[in-house]
Amino acid sequence: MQARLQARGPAHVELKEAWRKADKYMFMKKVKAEVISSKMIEKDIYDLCLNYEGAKDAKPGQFVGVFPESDAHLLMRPISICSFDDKTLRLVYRVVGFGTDEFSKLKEGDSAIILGNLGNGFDVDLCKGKTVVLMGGGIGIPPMLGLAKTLKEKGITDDVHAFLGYRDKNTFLDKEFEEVCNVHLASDNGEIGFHGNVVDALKSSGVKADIIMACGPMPMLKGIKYYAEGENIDAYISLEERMACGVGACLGCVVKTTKEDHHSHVNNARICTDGPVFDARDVDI
Amino acid sequence: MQARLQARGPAHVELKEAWRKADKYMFMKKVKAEVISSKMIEKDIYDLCLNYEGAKDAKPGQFVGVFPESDAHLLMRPISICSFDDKTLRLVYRVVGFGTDEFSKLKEGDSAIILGNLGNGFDVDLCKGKTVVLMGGGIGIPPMLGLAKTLKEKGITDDVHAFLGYRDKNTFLDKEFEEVCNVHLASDNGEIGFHGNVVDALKSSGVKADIIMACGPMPMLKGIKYYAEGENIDAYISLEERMACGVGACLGCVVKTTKEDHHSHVNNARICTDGPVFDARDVDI
Amino acid sequence: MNTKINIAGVEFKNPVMTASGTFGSGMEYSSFVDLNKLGAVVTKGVASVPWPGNPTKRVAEVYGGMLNAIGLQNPGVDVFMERDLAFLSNYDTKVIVNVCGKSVEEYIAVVEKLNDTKVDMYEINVSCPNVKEGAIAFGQNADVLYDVTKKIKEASKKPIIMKLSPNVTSIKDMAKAAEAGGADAISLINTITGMKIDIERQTFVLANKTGGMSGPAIKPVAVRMVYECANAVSIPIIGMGGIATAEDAIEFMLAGATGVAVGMMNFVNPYATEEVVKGIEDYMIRHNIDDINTIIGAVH
Amino acid sequence: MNTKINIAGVEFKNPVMTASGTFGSGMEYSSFVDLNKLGAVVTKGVASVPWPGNPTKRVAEVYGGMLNAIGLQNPGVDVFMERDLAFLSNYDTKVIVNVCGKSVEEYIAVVEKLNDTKVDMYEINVSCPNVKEGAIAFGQNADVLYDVTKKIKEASKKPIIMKLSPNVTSIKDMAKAAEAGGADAISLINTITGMKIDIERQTFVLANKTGGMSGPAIKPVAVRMVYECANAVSIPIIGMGGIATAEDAIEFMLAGATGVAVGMMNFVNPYATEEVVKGIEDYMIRHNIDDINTIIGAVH
Ligand SMILES: Cc1cc2nc3c(=O)[nH]c(=O)nc-3n(C[C@H](O)[C@H](O)[C@H](O)COP(=O)(O)OP(=O)(O)OC[C@H]3O[C@@H](n4cnc5c(N)ncnc54)[C@H](O)[C@@H]3O)c2cc1C
Ligand SMILES: Cc1cc2nc3c(=O)[nH]c(=O)nc-3n(C[C@H](O)[C@H](O)[C@H](O)COP(=O)(O)OP(=O)(O)OC[C@H]3O[C@@H](n4cnc5c(N)ncnc54)[C@H](O)[C@@H]3O)c2cc1C
Ligand SMILES: Cc1cc2nc3c(=O)[nH]c(=O)nc-3n(C[C@H](O)[C@H](O)[C@H](O)COP(=O)(O)O)c2cc1C
Ligand SMILES: Cc1cc2nc3c(=O)[nH]c(=O)nc-3n(C[C@H](O)[C@H](O)[C@H](O)COP(=O)(O)O)c2cc1C
Ligand code: FES
Ligand code: FES
Repeated sequence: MQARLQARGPAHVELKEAWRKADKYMFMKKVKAEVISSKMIEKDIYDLCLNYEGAKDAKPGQFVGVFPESDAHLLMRPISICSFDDKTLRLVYRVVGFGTDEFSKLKEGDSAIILGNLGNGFDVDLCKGKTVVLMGGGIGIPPMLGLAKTLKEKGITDDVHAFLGYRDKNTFLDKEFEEVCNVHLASDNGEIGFHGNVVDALKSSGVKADIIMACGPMPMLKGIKYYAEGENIDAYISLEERMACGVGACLGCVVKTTKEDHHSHVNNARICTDGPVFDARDVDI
Repeated sequence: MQARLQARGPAHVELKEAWRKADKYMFMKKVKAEVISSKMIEKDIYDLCLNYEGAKDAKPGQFVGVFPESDAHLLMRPISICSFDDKTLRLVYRVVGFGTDEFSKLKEGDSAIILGNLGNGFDVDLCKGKTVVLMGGGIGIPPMLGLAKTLKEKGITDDVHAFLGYRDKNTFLDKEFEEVCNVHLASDNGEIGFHGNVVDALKSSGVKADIIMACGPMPMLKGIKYYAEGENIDAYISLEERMACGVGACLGCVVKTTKEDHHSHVNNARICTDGPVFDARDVDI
Repeated sequence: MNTKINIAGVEFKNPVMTASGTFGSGMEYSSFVDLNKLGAVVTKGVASVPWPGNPTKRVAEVYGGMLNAIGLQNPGVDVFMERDLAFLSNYDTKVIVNVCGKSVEEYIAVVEKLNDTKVDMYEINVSCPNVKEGAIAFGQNADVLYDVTKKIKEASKKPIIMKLSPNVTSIKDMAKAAEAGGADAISLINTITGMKIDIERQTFVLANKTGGMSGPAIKPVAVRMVYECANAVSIPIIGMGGIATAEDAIEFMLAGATGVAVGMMNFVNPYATEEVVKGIEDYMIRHNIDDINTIIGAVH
Repeated sequence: MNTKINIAGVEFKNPVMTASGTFGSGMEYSSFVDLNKLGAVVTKGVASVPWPGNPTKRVAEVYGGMLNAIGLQNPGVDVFMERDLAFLSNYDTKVIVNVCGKSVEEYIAVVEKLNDTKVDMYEINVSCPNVKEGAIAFGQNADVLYDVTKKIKEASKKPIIMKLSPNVTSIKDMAKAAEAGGADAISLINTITGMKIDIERQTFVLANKTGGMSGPAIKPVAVRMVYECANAVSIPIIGMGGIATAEDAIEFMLAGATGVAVGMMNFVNPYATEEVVKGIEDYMIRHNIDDINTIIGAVH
C-alpha cells in the first residue's frame, strides 16, 4: 500500500480527472428551475414540469434533489426523473409529507431549487435487442416511463413490456406507457388488470423477459430479485433510502451489498451515488 | 395577605373581568391581514397598508407584532401603528434586518400575520385644549403621524406642533403632517430645516409646549426627558426594547422605572404592556 | 375517550400545560385561550422576595428558537399569592407553581408559604441558566440535586416536580438523583445555554452574554432526554422543549412523557396550548386510542 | 488583506475548513467547489480497519437541522491512504485527518500509519455519539480525555486537535483536560445527541434510536461553547456547528475560534465552503480589517 501511495503523483491526477469527467458527473449543480407546469394527475400524485438546464444530461433512473423553501426543512427530497428532453425535466411524485406537500403548491412561473443530476440511472445499453420487462409499483412507476421512452426513442429494442402495479383503479401515466411499449396493468385490489402484484402478473403473462428493470416498494423489489435469481434473468432495481447529501459524502443512504463496495469496502454501497440502480444480485435486501 | 387571599372569590372574578374588558384589550388577536399596498417611500423606508380587523380599535402609539414567514425567524417584529381608520392599518418601517427585509417584499394581495393591538398608546385626552408638541426622530416619526391625525380629527386641540428630525434631506411623511398640524423640520446634517436635534429645534422655535409626546432613538428621548423635567413640562415618550411575547408574559422587554412597577414590584416595567408610552418622569433611561 | 392523566395523585384533565416563564400566571394569555381547557397552568418562577432579573437585552431570536436571559424577574411569593394565585383560582385547571431560589432556604420559604394554598404542585427550578447563584448549579450535580430535592420535599405538603437542566453530561443521573431525593415527578428540559453575537456591532446580543435556548430547534434534544429519563426512573415526566403542535406533544408522550408543556411557542402562536389539546384528541380519534395513557412511553 | 491563520505551526490560507463526515475526503464536493480555495479539508473519520457503520435509517431531518447515526462507516486507514489521501494531495489545501477508534490503541494505530505521510494534522474524534464503544465515552470524562490525549499525542508526529463533545456538563473542563494532555488545538462542537419519533408509525426514525444533531439549530450552543473554551484554554479552537454563511463563521471567530468548519450545510448548499471564504473577505473589506487574526476572540 505504501508503495502504491508513493507512486501517487500522475496516477492520481488521472483519478481526479476521471472523476471530474465521468459521464454521470457531467451535470452536477444546484440550480433554480422554473416551473413550466404543475398539476395533480391522481389523488395525491403530482406532475411537475421544470425548465432545467441539467435535463439534456439526464438518464432514466437518475434522480434530483428538490429543496423545500422552508427554513425548518433543510434537506433535499430525492425525486426520480420521470422523463426529460433537452430542456425540460418532469417529476411525478406522491404527497406524503412536508416537502412534497410544499412542492404540490408550486405554480407556473414559480421556481424549484434542484440539485442534480444524481445517481447512476438504468444502463439502457444492456437492453440492446432484448425482451425488456419494465416493472413499476406505485410511485416507482414514474422513472420507468422515462426508461420506456428512451428505449423506444434510441431504438434500443422494440420488445418492451411494462408491468405497472397500482393500488386500485386510480392509475396514472399508463396511457403514456401505451404510446411507447406494451402495457400490463395490475392492481392490489383487483379493480383493474391483474389482481395481485407485478411479479405474479409477469409470471401469468407468458412474457419471457431477457432483462428486468424495476422501481417500486421494497417487497416488490425483493420479489423481483428472488424471481430473477430463480429464473437466472438479469434484473436491475432502483432502491430508496433516507438521504442527506445525495452526492456520496455523508454515507447516510447505504444498502447492504453482497460484494465489497468500492467506497468503504464494508459491503455497504451508497444508494445516491453507487445506485440508485443496482444489479439485483449485488444487493442484500 | 393570607386574609386577602382567602377572600378571593368574587373580588377576583372582578379582576378577571376587568382584565378582559380593559379598553386596551378590546382587540387582541393573531390574524392574517391582507396587504392593500406596500411601497418604498424613501431609501429603506416602507409604507405598508393592511386590511386589518383590529384597526377600528387602534390607538395612536400602540403597536402590532408582524411575523416573518420564515420558519427560522419565529418572533414577531414590533412595529408602531403609523395611522389607521376603521378597516385599515398603516405601518411605516425601516428595513434593518431579516424581518423588515422580508416585509418589504410584500405585494398587494399578499398577507401579513399580525398580533395586535399591543401596548397602551398615547393618551390623547391629556392633550385637551393644550399646546401639544409632538417629537419624532427617524423611524420614530411614523407613530406621531397617527397621533397628530387623531388630535385633529377628534378636535382635541388645534395647537399642535410636530418637530420631525431626519438624518438628512431625505424626509418622509412630513407632507402628511403638514395637513394636520404645524411642522418643524430638523436634520442631523443640516441639509433641511433646523441643523441639529429636535430638542434644540424646539428650544429655538419659540414654541411653548404644555405637553410633549415623542418617539425616536434613545438619545433623543433622554434629551426630551431631561428638557421636560427642567422645564416642568409633561412628556410622554414611546420606548423600544427587544420583545418576545409582546403581551406581557415573558418579561423580556423591561425598562427601569423610577417607581415600583405594578407587575413585579421591582422597578422594571414591561414596555410591551405597561408601555410603550411612559410618562418620561417614570422611566429611568 | 380519556385524556386525563395523573401525576403523583393529581389528576389533570389533559396532559397539556404551559412551560414556566412563557405564560406569566395565565393572565396575559387568557384573552387568547380558555385556561379552563388546559391540563395545568405552570407559573413563572416565584421566589421568596421580588427579583429584578437581568439587564436588557434579555431576549434574542435564534434559528428556530430564541435565547432568553430574563434572570427570573418576579414579584415574590406574597404578591404572587395575592394576585396571581387568586386570579388562577377562578379557573378549573391545575396550578403548578414554579419555584426559584438562590439557596435551599429560599426555595423552602416559597414552598412553606404556599403549602396551605390551593396550589396543586410545585415545580422546583434547579436549572435556570440565567442567574449566578443557586438555580442551575443545583441542577448540574447529582449529589447536590439529591440533597436539594430531599430538603424541599421534606418541607412540602404538595407533590414536587424537579425541573432538570439539559446542560449536563448524563440526564439519567440527574433524574435518578431527583427520584432518590423524593421527587414526585421530573420535568425537562429547561433551556440549553447558548450565545448570540452581533457581528456588525461586535457585541453580545444579550446583556447577560449567554442565554437559555428554547423553541423548535431544541426539540430533538428534549425528546432524547425524556426518553433516557423514562428508561431510568419510574416517576412521571413532564416533557417540554420546542412543542408547537399536537404532533410534537405526542412525540414527547411516545418517548415517555406523561405531561407536556408548551413554552416559547406561546409567543409565536398564542393559541398554541388550546390547539395542542384539540390536536391530541384528533390524533386519538385517528389512531383509535381510547386512553391517552396508553401512548405514554409506547415507543421504546 | 491577510486571511491566513496558524494553528500549531500549520499555516492555513484561510480559516475555512470542512467538518468531518460532511465532505467525504473532498472528492464528492470537488465538482462544486475548488478545494484549492479552502483552508483545509477535514476528512471523514478514519479507523484502523474498515467499519461498516450502523444500520439504516441513518439520517433524519429535524427543525433547522438533521440527526445522523452513520456510525463512522469508513474504509480504514489503508484504503484511505491509498485513495483519499492520494486524491487530496493533488490540491493546495491542508489535510486534517479525523481519527476514530474504539480503544486508544486503535487511534494510535491510525496515527502511526499516517505519521510519515503528508497529512498536516489529526483531529481526534472522542465525541461521536453514534458508536457504542470508545468515541464519546472518551469525550465525556475529563480524566479519561486527558489520558487519551496524552497517549495519542505521544504517538503522533503531527499536531493533534481533540474534537470535543457538547454532551457534557462543563465544556471548559473538557477543553482544559485536552490542553493539559498535550492537545495542540481543540475543535468543537461535535453533534448534540437527539431523537426523532415518527408518531404515525410509532417508531424511532433512526435505526440507532438516537442520532447526532447538527445544522443551524445548534449554532447558539456551539458559539457559547467556543466562547467558554476560548476563555479557559490558550490553545487554538476550530469552531463549528450550524455554519452556513460567512456571517456565521465570523460569529464563531469573534467568540474565539481561530478556524471554522462547515458541516451539514454542505448538504444544503454544496457551494457553502467557498462562499464562506469569499464572504469573510467581504466582511473584512466592509469593516476595514487587514488581518483576520484580529477578530479572533474580539468579543469578550
Ligand atoms: C432515489 C429516490 C427516488 C425517489 N423518487 C421518487 C419519485 O419519483 N416520486 C416520489 O413520489 N417519491 C420518490 N422518492 C421518495 C421521496 O423522496 C419521498 O417521498 C420524499 O422525500 C418525502 O418527502 P416529504 O418531505 O414529503 O416527507 P417527510 O416525511 O416530511 O420527509 C422527512 C424526511 O424524510 C425523507 N423521506 C421521507 N420519505 C422518504 C422516502 N420514501 N425515501 C427517501 N427519503 C424519504 C425526506 O426526504 C425528508 O428528508 C424517491 C426516493 C429516493 C431515495
Ligand atoms: C414598540 C416598538 C415599536 C416599533 N415601531 C417601529 C416602527 O414603527 N417602524 C420601524 O421601522 N421600527 C419600529 N420598531 C423597531 C422594529 O421592531 C425593528 O426594527 C424590527 O424588529 C427589526 O426586525 P428585523 O427582523 O428587520 O431585524 P433583525 O435585527 O434581523 O431582528 C432580530 C430580532 O431583534 C429584534 N429587533 C431588532 N431591532 C429591534 C428594535 N430596534 N427594537 C425592537 N426589536 C428589535 C427583532 O424584532 C427580532 O426579534 C419598533 C420597536 C418597538 C419595540
Ligand atoms: C422567556 C422564558 C422564560 C422562562 N422562565 C422560566 C422560569 O421562570 N422557570 C423555569 O423553570 N423555566 C423557565 N423557562 C424555561 C421554559 O419553561 C422551558 O423549560 C424551555 O423554554 C423549553 O421549552 P420551549 O422550548 O417550549 O420554550 C423560560 C423560558 C423562556 C423562553
Ligand atoms: C452526516 C455527518 C457525519 C459526521 N461524521 C463525523 C465524523 O466522522 N467525525 C467527526 O468528528 N464528526 C462527524 N460529524 C460531526 C461534524 O463534523 C460536526 O462536528 C457537526 O455536524 C456540527 O457541525 P454542523 O452543524 O455544521 O454540521 C458528522 C456530522 C454529520 C452531519
Ligand atoms: S445521501 Fe449522502 S451518501 Fe448518499
Ligand atoms: S415582550 Fe414579553 S413581556 Fe414584553
